[in-house]
Amino acid sequence: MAIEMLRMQNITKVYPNGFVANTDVSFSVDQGEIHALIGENGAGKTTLMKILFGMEDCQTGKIFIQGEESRFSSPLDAIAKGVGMVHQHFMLVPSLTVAENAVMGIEPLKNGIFDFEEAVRMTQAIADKYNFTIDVRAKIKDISVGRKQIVEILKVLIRGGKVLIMDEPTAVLTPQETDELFEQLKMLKEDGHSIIFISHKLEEVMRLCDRVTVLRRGKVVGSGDVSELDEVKLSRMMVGRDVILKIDKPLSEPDNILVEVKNLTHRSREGVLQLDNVTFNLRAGEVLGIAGVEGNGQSELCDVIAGISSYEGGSVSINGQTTMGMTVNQIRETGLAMIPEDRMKTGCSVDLSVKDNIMANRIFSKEFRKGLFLNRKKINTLVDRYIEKFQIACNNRNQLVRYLSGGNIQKVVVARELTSGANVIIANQPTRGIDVNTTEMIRKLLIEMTRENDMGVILVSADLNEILEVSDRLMVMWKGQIVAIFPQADEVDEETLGEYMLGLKRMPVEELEALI
Amino acid sequence: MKKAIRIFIFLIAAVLVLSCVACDKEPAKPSGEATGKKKITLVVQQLGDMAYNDDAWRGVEEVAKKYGYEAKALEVGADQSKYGSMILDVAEAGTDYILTATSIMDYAFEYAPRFPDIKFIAFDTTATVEVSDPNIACISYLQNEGSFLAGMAAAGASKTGVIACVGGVNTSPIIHDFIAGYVDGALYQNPDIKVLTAYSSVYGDAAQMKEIATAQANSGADVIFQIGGPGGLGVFQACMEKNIWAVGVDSDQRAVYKESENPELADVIMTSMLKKVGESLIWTFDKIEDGSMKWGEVVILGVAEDSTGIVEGDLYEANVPKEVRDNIEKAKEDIKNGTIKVKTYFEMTHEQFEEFIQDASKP
Amino acid sequence: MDLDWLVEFLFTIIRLSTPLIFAALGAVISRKAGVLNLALEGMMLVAALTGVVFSAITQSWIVGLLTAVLGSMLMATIISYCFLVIKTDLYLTCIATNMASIGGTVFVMFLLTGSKATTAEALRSMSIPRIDLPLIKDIPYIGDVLSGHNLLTYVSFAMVFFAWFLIYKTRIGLRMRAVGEAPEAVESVGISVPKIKYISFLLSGVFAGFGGAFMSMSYVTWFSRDMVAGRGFIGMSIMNIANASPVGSLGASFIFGGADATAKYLQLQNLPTDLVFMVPYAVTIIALTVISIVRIRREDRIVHGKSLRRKKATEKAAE
Amino acid sequence: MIKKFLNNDKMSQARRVEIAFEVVRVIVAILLAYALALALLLIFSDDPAGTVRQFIIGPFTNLRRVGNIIEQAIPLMFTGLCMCFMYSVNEFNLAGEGAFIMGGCITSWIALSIPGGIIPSFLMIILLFLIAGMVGVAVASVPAVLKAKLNVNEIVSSLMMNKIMYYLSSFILFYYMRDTTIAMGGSWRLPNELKLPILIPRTNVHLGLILALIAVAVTVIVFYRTPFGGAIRIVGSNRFFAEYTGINVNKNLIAAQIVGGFLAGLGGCIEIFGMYTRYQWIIAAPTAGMDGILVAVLARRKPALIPVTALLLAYIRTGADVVNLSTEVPAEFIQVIQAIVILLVAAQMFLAKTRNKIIYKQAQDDLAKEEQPA
Repeated sequence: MAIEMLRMQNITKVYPNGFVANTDVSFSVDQGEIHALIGENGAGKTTLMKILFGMEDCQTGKIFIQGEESRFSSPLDAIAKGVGMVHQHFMLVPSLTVAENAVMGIEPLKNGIFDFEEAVRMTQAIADKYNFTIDVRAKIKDISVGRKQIVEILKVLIRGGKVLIMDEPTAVLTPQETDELFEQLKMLKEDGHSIIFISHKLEEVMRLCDRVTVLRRGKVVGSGDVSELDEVKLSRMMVGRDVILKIDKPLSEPDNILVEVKNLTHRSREGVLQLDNVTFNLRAGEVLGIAGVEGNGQSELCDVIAGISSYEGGSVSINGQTTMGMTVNQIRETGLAMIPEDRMKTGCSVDLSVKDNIMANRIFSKEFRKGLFLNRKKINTLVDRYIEKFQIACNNRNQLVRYLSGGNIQKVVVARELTSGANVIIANQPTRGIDVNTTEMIRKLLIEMTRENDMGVILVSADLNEILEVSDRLMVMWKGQIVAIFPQADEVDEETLGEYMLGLKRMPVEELEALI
Repeated sequence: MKKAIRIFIFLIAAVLVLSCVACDKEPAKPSGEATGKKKITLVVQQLGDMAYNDDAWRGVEEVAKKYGYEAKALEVGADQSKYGSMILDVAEAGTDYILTATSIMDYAFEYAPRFPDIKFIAFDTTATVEVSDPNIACISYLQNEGSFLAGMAAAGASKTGVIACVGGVNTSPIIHDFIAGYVDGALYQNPDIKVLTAYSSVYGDAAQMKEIATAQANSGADVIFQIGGPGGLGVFQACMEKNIWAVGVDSDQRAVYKESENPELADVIMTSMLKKVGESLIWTFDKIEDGSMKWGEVVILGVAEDSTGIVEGDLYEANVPKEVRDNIEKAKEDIKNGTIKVKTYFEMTHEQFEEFIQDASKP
Repeated sequence: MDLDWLVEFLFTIIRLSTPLIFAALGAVISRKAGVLNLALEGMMLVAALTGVVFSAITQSWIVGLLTAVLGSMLMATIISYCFLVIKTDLYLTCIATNMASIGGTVFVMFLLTGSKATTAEALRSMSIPRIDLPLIKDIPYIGDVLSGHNLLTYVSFAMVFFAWFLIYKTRIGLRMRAVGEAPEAVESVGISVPKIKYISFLLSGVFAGFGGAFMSMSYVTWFSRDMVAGRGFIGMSIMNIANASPVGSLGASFIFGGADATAKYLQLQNLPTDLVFMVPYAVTIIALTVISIVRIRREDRIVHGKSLRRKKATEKAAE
Repeated sequence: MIKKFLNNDKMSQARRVEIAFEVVRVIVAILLAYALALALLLIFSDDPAGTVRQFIIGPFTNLRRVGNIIEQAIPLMFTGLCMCFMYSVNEFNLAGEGAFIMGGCITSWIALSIPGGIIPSFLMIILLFLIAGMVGVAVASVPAVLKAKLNVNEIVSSLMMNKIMYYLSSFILFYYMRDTTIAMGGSWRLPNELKLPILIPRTNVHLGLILALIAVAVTVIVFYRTPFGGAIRIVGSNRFFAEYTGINVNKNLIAAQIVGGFLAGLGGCIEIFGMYTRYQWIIAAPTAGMDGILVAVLARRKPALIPVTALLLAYIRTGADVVNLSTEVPAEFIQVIQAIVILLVAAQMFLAKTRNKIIYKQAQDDLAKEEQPA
């Protein structure tokens, strides 16, 4: 019989703004198990974990660690009891080294002074123990996303953490990195650690976890051993109905060229070559998927096309107009819209209302003006229509975006960009970290737009499923170059794609040219 | 907007409620009525300037003691837009005399006709100011005359041929007038003297004035005249460190510091230029009491009236050569009888003034 | 003669820079923890007064210096309480405390001495001694520039090193830098961010306390109304010019002290006073501008495309 | 009224509780500050209760004092609005103070330089307003442009700018418009026909009040009803987002600060021609710029609340003046109390625990209601 490691009982949490995040939630984790906590965005998973980790307090409920009732008023208490958390957004200080980040809070001292060498030694010891390969003297800003995740785990282990909370750890990882992470997690499990694994990706849950608890709207709607459940059952629990994970799409009929990118070259502010001689076309009526391990130039490509970043060589033309020297707004006026990668940072303003956010890209348009002023009536009707059409769950159009859930925030972004009248849409990670329902809706919308309105979509995604599912044509980027083009996305399998993505294989230049 | 209005209404309501709570006592009656004493209200920007405001308050307190008046000082602060209503407040609250410093003079003039029973006395004005109402009197000090003598003494005592003065701030015409007289006097005593002039950028910044005085001393100045209220202390300290002489201002500063907790500062003050603001107020009330006060005029006080001048103490005697002292005595007479007309800032443009002091700083 | 003048001038620069170094370090240490301390002015003012009062009572400059620092730390505590616990706007808190300390110091001085101008008449406070550096003082010229300063001047140089050491070599420094850069990261490991901010503010108070003590116990030996006269704000500007580096602040303090000393000597040349007074401030703006241009140039040199595009864009705009 | 307000269906329950609580909180904060003042006064004042009473009700005891509140609030409104614009794009540009001083200085100089009668006074005053605004624009744009183009810290450059403007105004005053017959640093008397008319007899409440309220209204409209306002709010709330949606960040950043500078400059001109007989801000520079920050922060950066907070600040200050006038308490003590009042009013977490409890209870009730029919 497994030993119960921790139990949360009857947790209820109300935020100061009145939002009820958890209602009477109970769940438990055994020693040496990986327990999945799944649910849509806004279901209360993260809040629950923050309570467990002492970052939030709750109004009612109890927490037991190894049978002993514990009350955490700060993460320090939680850490002392052996609970550690790996956050969804990395909690690392970029300019400090791996070792310094790892020992933050339990810094070794020598004569009252921080002992950096001891910190390095401590970190290295833990890394060696669990077979993590990492340069502990490197600065966080210089290492890859996958390594950063390792640092986060090191942070927990170095404190002697027994319970590891992983909040959507795979969202930012490549398939290979994910595999590596899962191996390491399994090793930790063998070592007697308990892991709480938060995810949207049912496939991963099935692969990795022992037990699963499903949350919906702040309540527990089911739990059980993974071996007794399947993906369909789980997704039904999560959303309350069956989700069609396969999208039926009509055949694409590529038409005239909308975007023409030729020999595009771009360097970062630090002088690193990020786009290396990129050439491709986007045609009307197709979704062009761009696959690649994050950080291989996909985001830079989007930013350069949209005019956020400049380019030093080559050319970009949208609807026949070359964009050299144009401002972002001028480029948008040529018929471009973009769903940015990070909805919180660049996709919306959380301190403004739904209405302001939807109007952001057309605020200077004559269409919505009455004399000098904004035509409020027209704007209000329009915004209300979009709220309805895109099923944005909000109190009213004046509610601040801050109070919406992640999925609904993304809906606001999508509503704004898809209705801007553009015929070229760049969608950079359009469904990252949002619930299944919204994901499905956005994917469908993107396909629909190309088929019905003769638009072209450039889709960048870390989610291979999404890329394969939605794209008509597919490109792979590696180190700022295009290394493969597949005219038929549905004929590619994940394994092949992975090899291109990791730079193990690349198509010869002639072959690529022929495919452009 | 609705929210704003609501908050405001609540605020007012709260204040009213609170005031009722606090209203347990009858409001105190103006004490003047109860005691039957005459009231003097001194309206100044701020006490603690160690210059004419403080001196005036000293004088007013003296008057109050001497004639059994009741005295109150009102500090109106720096916001000049409030002065008018402050004067009105004072006048309406009932007082017999309102004494104002020069910066508040405009408002006294404006409201004087409305309060014929109240006498307004504005001190430290210019000699040329026009007085129209019979309940106003202005007192103007010829600080340039006193400074003239200080300049002569400084030039006479200087061994290096370089003397200096530090203005407390460069935005006060009165301070400019001090300097005009000082430079004029120095040149009168010794046409070859070099007079360095500098100002502090913040009134009362002793550290800055010390820095300036030190710089002047480094440039060879061996007598420094300070015209800077509390900042002048910095000049004294600089002089102490550099072992040179300082000239005090407004009152006998050597006597003041002799009595203070820091008597060593007194030992660098060779002499002080006197303005006697406080005493002039006492004289004024002497005249009022004996009925000889003339209203509706500007009272001009200078060397002739012995209101401005210099302290002739032991250090003065010891360090200013005899012939210079004689010369000063003669100059006093000449100023009285009008033979010497001391330069005044109020008859120059600022450009002329700058030119004048610039010429004096050249060797 | 000329060389003597130069020696005096350099000596003046060092003296003028001392309070600015303290103020700048105060700004640096709080900036590292992500807090902009606009209240240095008030802190220094309170320190200046407490130093004078307690040194006068105990007749010991050491006690005076310590109490000055304590006074400033008390201010830091009050400000920290306001903006960390009851969550007032930081800038508003600082402005309000500056206001309160200008009034409050005069008020306390009035209660103690009966004067609203200075404590010089009523209190005999102690001054911090001057130090002659052995050996160095015998070097011609250099000795005259470097030796014979107030103890606190040397302390200020030591403080630069101390601040650097504190920020880059100690645990609390590590945590402060982390808080300034990624507060959520620090919070996630159970370190209280407000506590770190509070500590950095207290340290800022310590530096400001020394600065205030220098004003009233070294520069001059009494307290007078509003005697800090904007030096706190200048310290903040210096921190900005130096990009929050302690050593850089030392250099920037000298630039500012130099501009100030130059202005003093320019006045002796009888240029229009108002224009001379502008010199240190104009120098600051120009220094900031030049530093920024250099920085941008350097980046542009790396990213040729950027300058190319910017040029084209301006050309286009010109048409 | 409160009940009706609490039952307003348009708002969520939590929001309603929040607003009602906010009102209570401000009142309690003020009361607490006064209580603190009372406690402190006990130490050295003979009549602490009387002093506090004067502080609280003094400003309402006669018409002129009420007038004083309004008069003082006028420049505060302008500089508060100026700071609203600066804050709207998240810039801490403090050049409002320099703009205010220069707005007053330059227009006084012009009014004194142009002989009367050449331009009709009505036209002249409008011209002066425009010039003052443009002067403010010039002052505020220096830190704004330096920040936008060269990333020069705007707090530092604007503080330095203010100092430079102060000395420049002193230079202009002494060289070009000094009244040689007065003993203080002041210009010649400003032409009478250019004085702004008084609105309320027996006070100095002048036309500036109406102009200030118009400025508030215009600001509110600009903020919420025009494309420009929308753009600066987007830029201010999230610069990256603005860039991604094609809004010209730098242009709007500078534009917002320029508008702020315009208002501050205009405020300076209106203050001079409304309240003063000469230009004389050299003895002590007005602190309207810094006060503008207080007003804007207290108003939570919302232009519609600016008149309220400007009046609140003016009320506190008038109370201080009354105390200074009628009691022996030194003026400096009042400065301390004033700071305490401001801090407590601005404290967001003050009584927050109580508020959260109420909201939690409310949410529980809501939850119960929701579950009942199910």
